[in-house]
Amino acid sequence: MSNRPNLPPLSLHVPEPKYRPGDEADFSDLQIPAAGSAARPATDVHPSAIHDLAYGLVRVLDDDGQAVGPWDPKLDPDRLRAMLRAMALTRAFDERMYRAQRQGKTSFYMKCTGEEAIAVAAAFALDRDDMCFPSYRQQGLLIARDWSLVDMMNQIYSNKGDRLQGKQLPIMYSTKEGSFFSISGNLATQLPQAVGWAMASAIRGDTRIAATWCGEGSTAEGDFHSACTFAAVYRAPVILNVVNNQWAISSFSGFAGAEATTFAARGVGYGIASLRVDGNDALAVYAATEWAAERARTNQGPTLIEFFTYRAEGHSTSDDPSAYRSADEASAWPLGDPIARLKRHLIVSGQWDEDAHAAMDLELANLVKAAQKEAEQNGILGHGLHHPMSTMFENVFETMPWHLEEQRQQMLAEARAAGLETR
Amino acid sequence: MSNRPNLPPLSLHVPEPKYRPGDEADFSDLQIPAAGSAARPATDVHPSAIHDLAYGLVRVLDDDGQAVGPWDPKLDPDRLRAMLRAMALTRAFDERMYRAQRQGKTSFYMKCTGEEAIAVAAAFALDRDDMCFPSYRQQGLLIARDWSLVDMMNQIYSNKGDRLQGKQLPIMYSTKEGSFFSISGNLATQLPQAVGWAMASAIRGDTRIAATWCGEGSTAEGDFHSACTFAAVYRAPVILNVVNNQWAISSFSGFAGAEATTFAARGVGYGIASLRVDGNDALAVYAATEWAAERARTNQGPTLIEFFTYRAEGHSTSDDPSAYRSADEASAWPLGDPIARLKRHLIVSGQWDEDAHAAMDLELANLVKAAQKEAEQNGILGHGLHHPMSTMFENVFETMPWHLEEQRQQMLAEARAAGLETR
Amino acid sequence: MARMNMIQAINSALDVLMERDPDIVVMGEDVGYFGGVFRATAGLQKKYGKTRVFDTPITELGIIGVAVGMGAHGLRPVPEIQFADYIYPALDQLVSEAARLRYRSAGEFTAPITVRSPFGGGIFGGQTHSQSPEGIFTHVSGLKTVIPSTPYDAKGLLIAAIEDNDPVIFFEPKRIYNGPFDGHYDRPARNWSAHPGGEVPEGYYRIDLGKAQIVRPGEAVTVLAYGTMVHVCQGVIEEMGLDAELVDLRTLLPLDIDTIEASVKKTGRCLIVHEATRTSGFGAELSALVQERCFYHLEAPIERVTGYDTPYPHSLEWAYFPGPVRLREALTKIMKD
Amino acid sequence: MARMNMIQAINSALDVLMERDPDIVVMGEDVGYFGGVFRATAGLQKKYGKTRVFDTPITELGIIGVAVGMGAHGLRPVPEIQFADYIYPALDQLVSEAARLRYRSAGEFTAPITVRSPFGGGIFGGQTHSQSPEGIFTHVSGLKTVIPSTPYDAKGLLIAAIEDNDPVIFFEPKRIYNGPFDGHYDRPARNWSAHPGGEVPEGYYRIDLGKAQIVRPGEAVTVLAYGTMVHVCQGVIEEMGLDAELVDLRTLLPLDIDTIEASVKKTGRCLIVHEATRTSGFGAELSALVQERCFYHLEAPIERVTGYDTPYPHSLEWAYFPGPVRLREALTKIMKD
Ligand SMILES: Cc1ncc(C[n+]2csc(CCOP(=O)(O)OP(=O)(O)O)c2C)c(N)n1
Ligand SMILES: Cc1ncc(C[n+]2csc(CCOP(=O)(O)OP(=O)(O)O)c2C)c(N)n1
Ligand SMILES: [Mg+2]
Ligand SMILES: [Mg+2]
Repeated sequence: MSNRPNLPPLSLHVPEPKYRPGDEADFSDLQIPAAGSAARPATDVHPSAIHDLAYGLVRVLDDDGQAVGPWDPKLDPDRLRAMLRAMALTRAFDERMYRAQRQGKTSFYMKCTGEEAIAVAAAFALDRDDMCFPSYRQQGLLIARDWSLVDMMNQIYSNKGDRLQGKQLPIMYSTKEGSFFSISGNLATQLPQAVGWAMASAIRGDTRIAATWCGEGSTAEGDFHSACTFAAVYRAPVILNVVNNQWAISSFSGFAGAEATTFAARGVGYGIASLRVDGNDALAVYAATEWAAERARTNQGPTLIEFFTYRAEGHSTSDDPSAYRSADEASAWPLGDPIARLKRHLIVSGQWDEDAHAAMDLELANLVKAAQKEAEQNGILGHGLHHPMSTMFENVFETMPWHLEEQRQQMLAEARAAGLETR
Repeated sequence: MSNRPNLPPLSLHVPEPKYRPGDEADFSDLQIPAAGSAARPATDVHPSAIHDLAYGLVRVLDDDGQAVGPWDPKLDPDRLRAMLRAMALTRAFDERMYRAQRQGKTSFYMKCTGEEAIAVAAAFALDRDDMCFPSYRQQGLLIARDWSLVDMMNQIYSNKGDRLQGKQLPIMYSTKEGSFFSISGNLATQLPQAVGWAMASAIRGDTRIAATWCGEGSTAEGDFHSACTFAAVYRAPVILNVVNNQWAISSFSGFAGAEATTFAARGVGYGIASLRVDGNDALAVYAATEWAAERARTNQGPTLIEFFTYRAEGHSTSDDPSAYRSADEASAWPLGDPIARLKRHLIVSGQWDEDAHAAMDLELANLVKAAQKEAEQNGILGHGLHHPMSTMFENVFETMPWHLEEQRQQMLAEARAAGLETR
Repeated sequence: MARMNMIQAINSALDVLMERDPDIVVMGEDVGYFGGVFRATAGLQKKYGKTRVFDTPITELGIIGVAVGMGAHGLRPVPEIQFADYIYPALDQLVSEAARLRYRSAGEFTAPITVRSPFGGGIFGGQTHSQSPEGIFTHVSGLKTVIPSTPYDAKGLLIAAIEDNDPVIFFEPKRIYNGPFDGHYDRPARNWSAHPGGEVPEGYYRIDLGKAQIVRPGEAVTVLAYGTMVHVCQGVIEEMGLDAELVDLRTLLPLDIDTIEASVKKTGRCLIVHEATRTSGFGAELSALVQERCFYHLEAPIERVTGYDTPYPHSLEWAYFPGPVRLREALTKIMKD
Repeated sequence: MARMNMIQAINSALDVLMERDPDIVVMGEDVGYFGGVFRATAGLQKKYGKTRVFDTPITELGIIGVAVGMGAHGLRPVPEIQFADYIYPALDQLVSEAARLRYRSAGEFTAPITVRSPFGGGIFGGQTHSQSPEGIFTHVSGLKTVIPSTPYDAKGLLIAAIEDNDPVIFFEPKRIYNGPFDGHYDRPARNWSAHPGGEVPEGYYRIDLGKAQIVRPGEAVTVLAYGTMVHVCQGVIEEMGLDAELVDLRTLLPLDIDTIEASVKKTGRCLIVHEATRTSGFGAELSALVQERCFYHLEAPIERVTGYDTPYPHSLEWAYFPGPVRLREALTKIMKD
């Protein structure tokens, strides 16, 4: 220690969120640029020319539900209604599966409430065979791609219909056919993988691009940095999405660096084209993704997109957000709800009405309920309807080496000794 | 693979340096801002107000050897001569130790030729007890702090005078007394450590700050990213120095991302105050370090500085740069030699002359030679004058557990069996 | 004497030491305001302030790297890695830095840090919330590895670990945070209130690192275990009515070889138990050591009961877990051999 | 048949396979234009182009992470980690991702990558250019670990490793890149030209993973070794005139247990040798396995000869290295017991 009388002692800054339990949340001082105010550069723009987009906010839907400004993707009403439906279905699915977990039918669940636009609109803007490397909060990608709800539920229940043989934690989906990479429990590992996949696409002269997602908290991992570095160096055809939903379990975004700058600014640091986008505005999400995809497809390189949004519910079923944040933050969040906003847009443009919406919600609830019923016929977690026990030893390697075969025999003998069914 | 006829195949960009062996190097298209042209903001400036400094180049010494512009630190001639001397001594030390390695007196050596200003001028701008977390190319810090050359050489020779007991590779110095952290063979690991040290200084209300250095190639490691993240989040009193000497062994800076932006820009991505500085200009190095140190000491937080320089010689004694880069790059490098430039400045300002310089060079050569002689009395590598063999088991832990004690006995028995001296 | 579960005991250890030593800091993902996803650091930020107990960015390598630097300044950091499964990103900072700093500086710089991390399975955490990576750390020269099996031990060992001037990996068996677990997952869960290990002094005490504990003495066979598996072993030994000597290692490195050697030389038989995957797990080292030192006393092959060499499967968790049946089979075999 | 040193054999393996399979890519720090700091990839970029052989940013985690993604697309990446000592930053991508991808996707996604990395000491590389971390990888379910001891094996095994659809860690004993090394560091270095293992076919051949090689048959004692230590063992056995059976494991995982078991059952004695630190090294697993399977055939304790449990010291490298004297002492003891 060296305390010089002429120097003041140093002191440590430790970030603190504005509101804690009991506080009244007030976001009125949040700087929110008007919808339509951000410029839309050509997709072959040099990243150095658009630094401002990393500090602004690309928005299309204004407070009146109108689509305004250069980023309006001008989608036809059928596409808009399909997007709305996929978002509503995602929410209905979440509600139901959350409840299933609470009923003890599985061990774990994670909702994406309030963030549906981020995955769903991106899936609409990407091609069906563009490869997604998601985190655990982009179930909307699968739903937007019309993936089977029963298949997803089978995974959640780890039942005998689960293509992943009950090997993975619920919601860690994986489907090659759906161009949806196996979700990892380890944060941010998918980022360099997505870049590698995109590089491979370029090496092999393919036309498919890659997209990846992580939370703002996860950007602190080394994987994020190596992904950005590789993406910038080889100009990989990849879209790097940062979902800034303000919270990482109990830690607010300040612990990932949000007090100092935006997450889109991270991309600027690598010379990557970077956008900051209203994540609760499905049209902005679509437009930004479309723009980034065109860059990637035309060998202009990677784009980093920060989606500014809010995690409206708990981190997962293991979490209780009332212990660390103000209860009314979610409702006070000034960017609104993505489903409500797209619904409003469709209504004000005369393409939708309250009755149609209510009917849709009912239909989707029934759809999910029917899927659940079907999935539960394959079993729920911990009730015996799992894959045969010896599948535990499969897929460690392509072929089973002797030591796993020995262990498999041991396990079977043990199960017999315990009087268990081993199938 | 999906080849859509309407889309061109993707292609991978792989960086390639401008010049390879046999090429004539020409840097005339390198954008070099004029000395004195960069503004010097107040040290309490908000990082967001000075993005331009991350893309320009802070320079003080102009082509005529004059110190110009707002960054001129206006040092008195004694300080300038002391700096010049430390730089020249660093070079003389390097020459001699390089030769010693070539003569088989040790296993390995690394020069910092052309980069002397970066360590030496920084040491002058920091306080003697500010903590340095260097890479392997900042021997100039120790020399500028008047550290014993014999002590350094003992380490290089792994001889019985080596305070590190021959445990470390040559040049991996360590001295707490010199406020110089143990150098690691693993790149970039010192960066988060420096941030942690600085945070500790702030937590404990100390007044000492930390500084750390890594090469531009090493910025790709995850450690760099976590260092920047922690530094930004807690506004740690630390200076993060990136020595961009254009090469990382055989890989040019493009593989670390230099084609897309500057390394100073990395700092911008975190909201860290960032400067890009002429690393061959001792006055600019001094001024930038002084500025950053003042920020740190006044709780304004971290600064990232890119020092733009050139690695004039091989990466290490294990390297032959003629195999991968143009032989005349070093001489064609437009920012000149740091010693020659400071010398010129002193001469044009009437504080120095060629004779004094020649006399100094001779004196320093003799100083180094005498130190070498003294150090070699303690032994050179592989000639028996090492620490007692049982020191191998010391300092694994604070106290030696039974298994190491057993192994120590085994080793001693073995040595006796082989007829070796075990002292 | 108070009654505590293991979380409370750990919390109490931190509290007692932080009160004594202003240089102890606690850091990690969600450990600050919230008090940790398992609540092990609850209340500490409020009591000791934000600069001594704080949340961190989500970068395990950063957490450990920063802790190493803090240690060099003179702090005594106690970083938490939220789950042991997430310790790998920090491996370089642990292996190449924390573990090597004392050596490479010949004692000038040290890394007096204690890395707390919940480990092990049995909570339906799937493959990324269930791992037992202790074997890796015991292979790293310069690291100590400690694993408690009761609240009492957890507090005493954690205090000793934090006071130790070398880096310590402190793995907390999360399955027994709330109560001892004998492996019968289908029976009602027990809590610590009825277990002697749940009696924990409020104040300061330490259990020296490197000392095993004989949980129950016996003559027929030596059983070596640690963490959750101590309780599973104890349950099976009692069910079988076996005169087994159960040794709780408590510290894996440095190991209490004297206790182990004396026990096996007495019983002539040895069973080694851990939840971690088998191949190159710490059981291998134990087996090698026992064999090297007790060869002429062995009446039967040393056996290992472990997790299988697969990732921890979600739905088949209990088929994976080395539970009572697997243990009983092994003990039966070892007594017949 | 050509004469090659181990570098040339590795280069030839890459060349032969890249010629056959356009999906093989080689990447790593300095492997491109320059051809690698040990020259193992020399000439490949020129021949196969910059998009198949390229330098990378200096981030080992990035290199492996990117390789995993490339594998998912259908490439077969062969990343190089410049020194095994620098593999730790990549550990999470290796353990949690490459090794687990097949399992967690139930076979849908795989990581057919081969990580080449020079390892081991004996070149005065100090503690960060000398390590032997193979033990860690053998503890990770889903990884294979391969270590050749001759140019012939290096080429045949590397081809098999690259063709394997699972992730393989391929450690190259850099001390024997240029010639076999019997541990007598004070004698003139030999090169591969006089060694039968230096005869290497120019074209394609493979040595299946999981098969050990009996380097010399014998009846008195079984010696298990791999990499550099095979040559050190061979030298000592010959010097001692011992009728030892020397088994070169070649693949550590999956292990050729049949060859090992048959040998020890025949000889009744077993010595295990590696350069890695002792505690929880792969030797521990070997010892445990042999003891479990050959207990009733053992006439003496299984012994381990290894590096000490310290970092690799720079100046005392040869006191650390498990050389001829240490081996001779162990073999003498084992034959007396
Ligand atoms: C490597 C790693 N470290 C820690 C965790 C534990 N963990 C799971 S989710 C989470 C928070 C992530 O926050 P963020 O990235 O913002 O994503 P969000 O949940 O908000 O979508 C943490 C710390 C983990 N899964 N992996
Ligand atoms: C983690 C790690 N990876 C790789 C290496 C091997 N290595 C040593 S120096 C070096 C190049 C570093 O280049 P740069 O950071 O630009 O520093 P410079 O040598 O130019 O000063 C490499 C790849 C290492 N020492 N540590
Ligand atoms: Mg978040
Ligand atoms: Mg460099």
